[in-house]
Amino acid sequence: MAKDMHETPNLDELETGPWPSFVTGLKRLAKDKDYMVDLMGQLETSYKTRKGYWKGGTVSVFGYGGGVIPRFTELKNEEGNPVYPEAAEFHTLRIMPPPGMHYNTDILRKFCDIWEKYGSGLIALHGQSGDIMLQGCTTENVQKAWDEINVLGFDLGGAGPAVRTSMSCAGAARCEQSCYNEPEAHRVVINNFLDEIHRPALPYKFKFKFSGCPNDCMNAIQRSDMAVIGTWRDNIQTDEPLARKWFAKHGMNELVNDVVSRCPTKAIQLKEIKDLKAGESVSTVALNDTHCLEIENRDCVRCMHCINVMTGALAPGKDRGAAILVGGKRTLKVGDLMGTVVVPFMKLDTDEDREKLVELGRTILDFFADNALEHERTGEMIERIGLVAFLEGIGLDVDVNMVSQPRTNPYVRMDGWDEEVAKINAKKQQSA
Amino acid sequence: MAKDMHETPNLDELETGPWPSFVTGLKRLAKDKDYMVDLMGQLETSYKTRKGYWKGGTVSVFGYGGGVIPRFTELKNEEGNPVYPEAAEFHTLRIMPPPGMHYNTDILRKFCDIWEKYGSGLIALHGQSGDIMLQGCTTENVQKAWDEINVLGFDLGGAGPAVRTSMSCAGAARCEQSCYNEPEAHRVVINNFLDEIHRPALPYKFKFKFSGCPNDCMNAIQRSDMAVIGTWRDNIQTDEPLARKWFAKHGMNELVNDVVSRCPTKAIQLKEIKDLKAGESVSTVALNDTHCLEIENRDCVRCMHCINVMTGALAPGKDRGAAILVGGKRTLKVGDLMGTVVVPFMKLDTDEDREKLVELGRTILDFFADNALEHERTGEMIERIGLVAFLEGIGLDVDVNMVSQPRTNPYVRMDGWDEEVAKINAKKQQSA
Amino acid sequence: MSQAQAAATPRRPIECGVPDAKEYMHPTLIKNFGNWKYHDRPRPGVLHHVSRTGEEVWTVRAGTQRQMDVYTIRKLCDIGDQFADGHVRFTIRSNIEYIVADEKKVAPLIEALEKAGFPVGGTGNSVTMVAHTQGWLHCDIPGTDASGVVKSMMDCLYEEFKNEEMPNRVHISTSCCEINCGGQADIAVIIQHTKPPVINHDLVANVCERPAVVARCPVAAIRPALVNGKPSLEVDEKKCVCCGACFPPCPPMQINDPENSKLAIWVGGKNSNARSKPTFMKMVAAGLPNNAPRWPEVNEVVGRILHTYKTDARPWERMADWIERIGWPRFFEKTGLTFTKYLIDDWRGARANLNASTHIRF
Amino acid sequence: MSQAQAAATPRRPIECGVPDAKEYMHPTLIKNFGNWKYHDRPRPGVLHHVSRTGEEVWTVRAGTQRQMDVYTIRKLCDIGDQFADGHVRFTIRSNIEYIVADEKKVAPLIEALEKAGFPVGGTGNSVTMVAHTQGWLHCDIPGTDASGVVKSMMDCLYEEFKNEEMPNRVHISTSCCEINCGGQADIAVIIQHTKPPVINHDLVANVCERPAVVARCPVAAIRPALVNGKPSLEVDEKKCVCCGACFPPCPPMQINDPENSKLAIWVGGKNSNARSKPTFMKMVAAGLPNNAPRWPEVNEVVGRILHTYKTDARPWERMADWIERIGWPRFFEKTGLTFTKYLIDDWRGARANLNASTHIRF
Ligand code: SRM
Ligand code: SRM
Ligand code: SRM
Ligand code: SRM
Ligand code: SF4
Ligand code: SF4
Ligand code: SF4
Ligand code: SF4
Ligand code: SF4
Ligand code: SF4
Ligand code: SF4
Ligand code: SF4
Repeated sequence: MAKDMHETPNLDELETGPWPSFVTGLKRLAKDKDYMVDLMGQLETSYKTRKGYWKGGTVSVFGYGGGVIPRFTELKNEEGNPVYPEAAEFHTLRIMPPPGMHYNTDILRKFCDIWEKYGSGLIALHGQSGDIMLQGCTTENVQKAWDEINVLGFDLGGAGPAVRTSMSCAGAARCEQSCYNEPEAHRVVINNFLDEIHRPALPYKFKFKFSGCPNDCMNAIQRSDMAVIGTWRDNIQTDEPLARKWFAKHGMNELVNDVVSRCPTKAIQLKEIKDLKAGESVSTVALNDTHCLEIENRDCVRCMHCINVMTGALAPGKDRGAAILVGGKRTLKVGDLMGTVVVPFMKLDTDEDREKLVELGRTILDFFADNALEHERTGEMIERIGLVAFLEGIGLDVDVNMVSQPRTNPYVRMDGWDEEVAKINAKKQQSA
Repeated sequence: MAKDMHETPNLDELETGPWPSFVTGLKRLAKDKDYMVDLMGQLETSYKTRKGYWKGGTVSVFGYGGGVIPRFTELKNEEGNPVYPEAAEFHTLRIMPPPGMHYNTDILRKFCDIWEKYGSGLIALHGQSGDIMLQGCTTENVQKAWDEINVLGFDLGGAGPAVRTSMSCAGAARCEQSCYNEPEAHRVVINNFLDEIHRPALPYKFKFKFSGCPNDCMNAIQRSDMAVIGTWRDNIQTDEPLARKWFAKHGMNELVNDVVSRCPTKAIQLKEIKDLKAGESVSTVALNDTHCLEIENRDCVRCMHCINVMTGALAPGKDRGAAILVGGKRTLKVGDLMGTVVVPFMKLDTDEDREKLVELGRTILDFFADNALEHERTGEMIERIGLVAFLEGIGLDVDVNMVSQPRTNPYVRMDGWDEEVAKINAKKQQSA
Repeated sequence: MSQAQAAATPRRPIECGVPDAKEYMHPTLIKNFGNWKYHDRPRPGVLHHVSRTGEEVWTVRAGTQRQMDVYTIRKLCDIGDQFADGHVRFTIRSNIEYIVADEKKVAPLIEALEKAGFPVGGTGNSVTMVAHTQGWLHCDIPGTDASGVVKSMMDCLYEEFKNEEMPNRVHISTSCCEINCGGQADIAVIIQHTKPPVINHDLVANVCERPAVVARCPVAAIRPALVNGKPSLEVDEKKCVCCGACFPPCPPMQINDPENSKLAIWVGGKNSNARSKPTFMKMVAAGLPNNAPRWPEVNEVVGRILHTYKTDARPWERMADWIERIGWPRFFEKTGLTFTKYLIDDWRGARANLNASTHIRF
Repeated sequence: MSQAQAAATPRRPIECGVPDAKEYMHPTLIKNFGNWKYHDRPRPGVLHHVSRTGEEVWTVRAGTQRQMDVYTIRKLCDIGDQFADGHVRFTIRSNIEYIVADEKKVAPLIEALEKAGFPVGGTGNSVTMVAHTQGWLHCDIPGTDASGVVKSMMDCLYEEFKNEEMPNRVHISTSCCEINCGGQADIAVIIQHTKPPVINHDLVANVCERPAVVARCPVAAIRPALVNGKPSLEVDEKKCVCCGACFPPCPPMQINDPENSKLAIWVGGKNSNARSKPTFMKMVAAGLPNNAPRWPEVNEVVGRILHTYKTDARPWERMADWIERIGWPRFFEKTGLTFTKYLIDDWRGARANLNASTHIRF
């Protein structure tokens, strides 16, 4: 088709410079689509007036309540007609990606073809929650596009007060730090909450995120209601050839300044081989014939730093699993909240282990659904009712690893102290 | 007199053991005073029943509203008469001590004589706020005792919603760490607020405390509304003979583990003399012919640790003064509050300097009187209105040393940003 | 009930959920799944992972604009087919990663990508791609654009993306409103409104669920009111902190303003647990104009902070670690930014951000 | 209007305020005021300060019971006159200090003090005298005694007072109610009530300013109510945290209970700025019986914590520094104390005390 391009002096400036330009992409699409000609018209207007012109509404696909973000233009002329009529509707379909965002070119091309056919041809890889965002579609075409995507084996993501699309890191597929099977945990958990994703009925959004180790490449601690972050219980593993190789390359100063002195708990020390300390909680590895590293694993807080610097020479232990943190969110209304530990460690090796993870998620989600106020996130809820009330609600035992320090105020009713102590000691003896 | 002693099996147990026994003292007093015989009767009852039996009331001296803590017994028999009638009244006079709590034996003996004559003969040296507590006096004798004490040159302390008695550390009188004249600052400040001490009319109590350095031997940061804590602006001073002496005695391991590695900001480093760094913000001192200490004073936060360990070898700078912190209190109602910095540094060398300190105290006290709710401490008030509102109220400029970090939330109205920046830069240029 | 649903013979969705990643993973990744031993970086933009079996993969990472037209995606696919076994993955920061099992394929792949205009880099201690949000292009509440902001920033940071010259990895985010979908980062650029919402009282009654809107305000500045006869909402402008939280649920409470919706800059957010615990970012500059299409003032400040960090921080110090060491007074001194009263916290828990000690820097 | 004021010919007070310390200071202190150069400790209980002029003073510190009868004070004065130039000072912890300018006077002074039953010590890295409050002897709201608690503790800690064998100085406080006049300390023993106040409704109306009392409650658990016809106050026992804040302004709200007013133990308070910033103490044990006259259960726990600290901490680590290094899981493990749900903060700002990281100890 052949609608003339609008003048876009502002956008044009964003074609200069070395970084790939989305404007060049928009123009290319506009060549064949009046839809995009007008989209650029509205966007250029926003750049001029510094105002946004989209409003929401309700558009969904048959059988689902969420997953589509409807956009209708508010940029109207005196008569109340859209100034850019072709682009009056610009909805987005949120499609859940494969864990770790792996693709082959074949599937990507299929997405392109479908979106060229029914949509604007503009795709975001990916949204900040991880969705493949098929951006720009008329109300009429939403269902059609969806029908073809769905049969590719992909499903709509979350929007509104629902469980949201999730993300997992590269992890076991391509990372030596991985402490559990992230893609599988991600898939199993999310696919057990599809009803909560597709039919928004929660007090507010709920996000799962999966990082394979404490480096937390998915920002899970800060950006998810339930963060599954890999860690390990036993001693750091060592590899002497790689340690010697690293030391030969980097030398003593880097070892001391970049590794030893940056350990947050001084758990890692430089020792002469002759005064090495033994013990079942100690990891050691030789750097050359005189010096070695000694790690007191009981002081190690699994921060990852030394392992990051000396990748391979040092590695997470063998007894791997994940810590669960609850309550992370961004800033709206209360200010940012980080997730905090509710399960210091759980195994995630087997299907049974992952089943337990799903059950935990279910319990937490049910508690959230029953106890959160409207538009209240898990972190806000926990802040309101207190962590202990939350733990009791979901049936988890308290653990000192859940706190950075015990209370500094006396404002607690504690006439149950003796019974609590008795209970805990009884449990200890059983497990002992 | 000759009232028989009551049975005191519980108290008797507190005469055993090596630490000086207050019970033995009470018994000695009871030898001559039925008053104390009955006091012991009531105290023994408390030990049996685990209940206290004093209630307050109103007793004061002519011309003052506070300074006396009245105590009337609540331990009555069926007829409603005191079970221990002689000790039915047991008031305390709070007397302000000399700064640093220095005495000669002559003045102490005078206190003893007066209190033997009019009171119980029981004296606490000192109360937690610093008062000489003359404990145990009838309503009738309060004025008499006071008349004789007052002429010794001592005055009543604070009680109730008033400025309270203050404390200052040994300081300049006997401590090499002293950064200002504590006893003089203490005396001048307190003696400028006598009306507020003697005639309680504030929303709640207000405490000043004076510590000569950041070791804060007076716990000023946590136990006073306005803490005056000594510090310095220039470089740490060094003394080579004492440094060499210390090193010769303690050796390299102690130097590294106890001094260098305990510096909170790594401002102090062990260096070989040959690669010493020069510079106007650097302090250095030789430990032997090869090694020395190097301190980057711009990184030093004046924590005192290295100076404490190597007293004399290292010392506070020459440009000394004090930091002012506001808002410390104990736990009631809101939980403990520490004072926080409102003046990072002020000189306190001259009478004019101390006059400025008094003025600052006056301004803060007036603001407190006008803005605090009933029974609200300064710290609670600041928490309620925000530090900035407080600073503006008392006319102090903001300084980045007042925060541990800038805000982590966007919840502030900031349309005055540009003007603020302009103002601050203008000021900078003037002072430059 | 939308047309979409009314349309034609409705098809029940197949609730298939998330596909199995192994359907799309590079075969060498599947073979060595969970068995990687270590990695290094032969050059910026390239990761070299070695498996316990001795097998190796090279990952070539390249930057994209995230908001991609199908032609760009197909171009990336062509490169993948020609040079990289037909497999790709994307990172959380919209970088594309090609994984190859043969070292010989790395150089030609890089050449092809650069020729096609996709910078290779973003690994290790580089400045990687900015976390990208929606803005004017698609969101219903934006104060600015996202794609344009990111493009103009990455143009400035192009060399830093392609090289690894920073003390540690640098993660930047932008956000086109105060909600900040971009999240915590070493440096964040976020809209900061400076005036209360302008209310179109004619619309409130029909468009807004008034109690819900009242409940959204963090400072309880909104109260129901009758305005010229109509039920509407009133804002106590003394209380209002201009956060914009009332705008999404009530569009007639227009918070965006071409002049008064400014940009603020935050530093020191850290999500990783490496060394120190995760930290929130802190606001360090504000009042920057929303100067489309290239936001030069914002880029100047970001550049200045990055430059100071680059020259002053020690190896492996993230932005937060560096500032923790030198202290906030030095940070403002070295960056030449101005500490104002607005940066002193007065929100709940504010006391934790005040200096409750005599640890002072002169 | 009290009798005291009515009495005889009233004398206007001389508002003299605080006397000049120099009237009472030892002359050598006055001579070298502000001119001290360094100090050392020749032995526990003795400080040796050297002035820039080369002059020296020796300070001998001895413990007292604080609550002293005039005979005890006179005995201390006699010793001062005979052996110490007639000057003394007291420390913030009720220890007495004799200052002498002549080293030869130190030994006889110590001998005289010890003979008279005053232990010499409390300096440096010893356990010094407990910060002492009032309790049953004089206060109007105490849950326990102070003098007896302190006496029984110091009997147990006698050797630790006389020697300097701790990693760093140890400051202990006790408090006979939750208000804690004793303040922050390395170890604090504080009353912790476990049942809501028992209200004598007949008295409330006459004795209590009801609005003021309602305002005192930190959890808003008190509301005005009519109880059998009389205006009184009611406590929501679900909400009540048994803090006792309502008791001082309203004695008919009896909070003290022989059985249910327990003792809790806190650790890690630090006021000094040395090394780390000042820290608040944290609750680590509770439910200990108010077992007058010697509180053995309390002393057992305090002893255990001190013993663990003594054997495990490194030189110069205060209690707080030590725990910071070994971490809370190890602290509870090594002391054998039990971490219960009651120790998890749920007060305002509680989130700051939760573990917002994966820094975990196994
Ligand atoms: C599209 C996306 C930004 C992007 O361009 O990538 C986005 C866009 C919006 N976010 Fe977001 N958020 C997006 C990821 C996030 C994230 C990041 C994450 O998920 O890891 C966060 C921070 C984490 C969190 O959940 O707190 C985030 C925190 C918010 C919030 C604040 C939530 C809070 O409790 O603080 C809102 C406001 C709300 O939910 O009411 C919000 C609301 C919105 C809305 C729906 C605005 C609104 O309320 O109408 C935006 C729709 C824009 C549009 O037209 O598509 N968005 N939002 C991201 C979702 C794409 C995807 O599905 O992959
Ligand atoms: C006597 C003394 C304890 C002692 O034996 O040494 C004491 C005793 C009382 N204090 Fe205290 N406080 C004493 C120093 C302190 C301190 C320590 C200090 O001043 O450095 C504090 C902590 C610092 C602070 O001010 O927060 C302290 C914090 C309190 C509080 C809680 C204040 C708060 O805001 O948290 C109260 C309750 C109140 O004020 O309502 C209180 C109230 C009381 C009352 C008046 C109880 C009452 O409300 O009726 C006690 C009178 C006891 C009596 O019969 O003499 N006392 N009180 C101390 C005063 C002696 C003196 O004048 O030298
Ligand atoms: C590909 C990616 C995960 C994914 O599945 O998408 C990833 C992959 C790796 N990360 Fe990451 N990180 C990725 C986002 C993150 C994020 C999240 C973010 O970027 O918003 C974080 C948390 C950032 C924060 O703290 O706010 C993150 C914090 C780390 C760290 C900790 C850095 C630190 O010292 O604080 C490491 C460890 C290291 O640097 O050696 C790490 C290490 C790695 C390693 C080296 C792990 C490995 O052995 O493979 C991977 C190569 C990274 C590289 O660039 O050299 N990754 N990494 C993400 C690439 C983003 C990008 O395109 O630039
Ligand atoms: C006499 C006294 C001040 C006074 O005028 O009363 C005092 C005097 C000295 N203190 Fe102190 N401090 C005194 C109470 C305190 C307090 C407050 C308290 O005890 O409640 C503190 C704060 C405690 C806290 O942090 O909670 C205190 C924290 C220090 C410190 C810091 C210790 C640390 O590492 O945290 C030092 C530095 C040191 O130990 O070298 C110090 C050092 C000193 C020195 C060495 C200063 C000097 O060169 O003269 C004095 C001799 C101390 C000694 O015992 O060896 N003084 N000192 C107080 C003696 C109390 C007692 O009888 O035991
Ligand atoms: S989170 Fe850990 S396991 Fe996952 S990619 Fe990052 S470093 Fe690897
Ligand atoms: S992983 Fe453990 S040993 Fe290594 S730096 Fe972190 S805390 Fe120290
Ligand atoms: S506070 Fe400082 S100056 Fe005062 S006595 Fe203690 S150490 Fe000396
Ligand atoms: S006084 Fe300064 S240099 Fe010395 S330890 Fe403290 S911060 Fe470091
Ligand atoms: S940051 Fe704000 S404007 Fe930008 S996408 Fe998120 S919600 Fe929309
Ligand atoms: S902008 Fe924020 S503070 Fe102002 S009224 Fe709206 S929600 Fe309340
Ligand atoms: S702690 Fe409580 S009981 Fe003890 S003196 Fe202070 S106020 Fe009285
Ligand atoms: S004891 Fe404390 S919480 Fe309970 S009613 Fe009284 S003031 Fe309120």
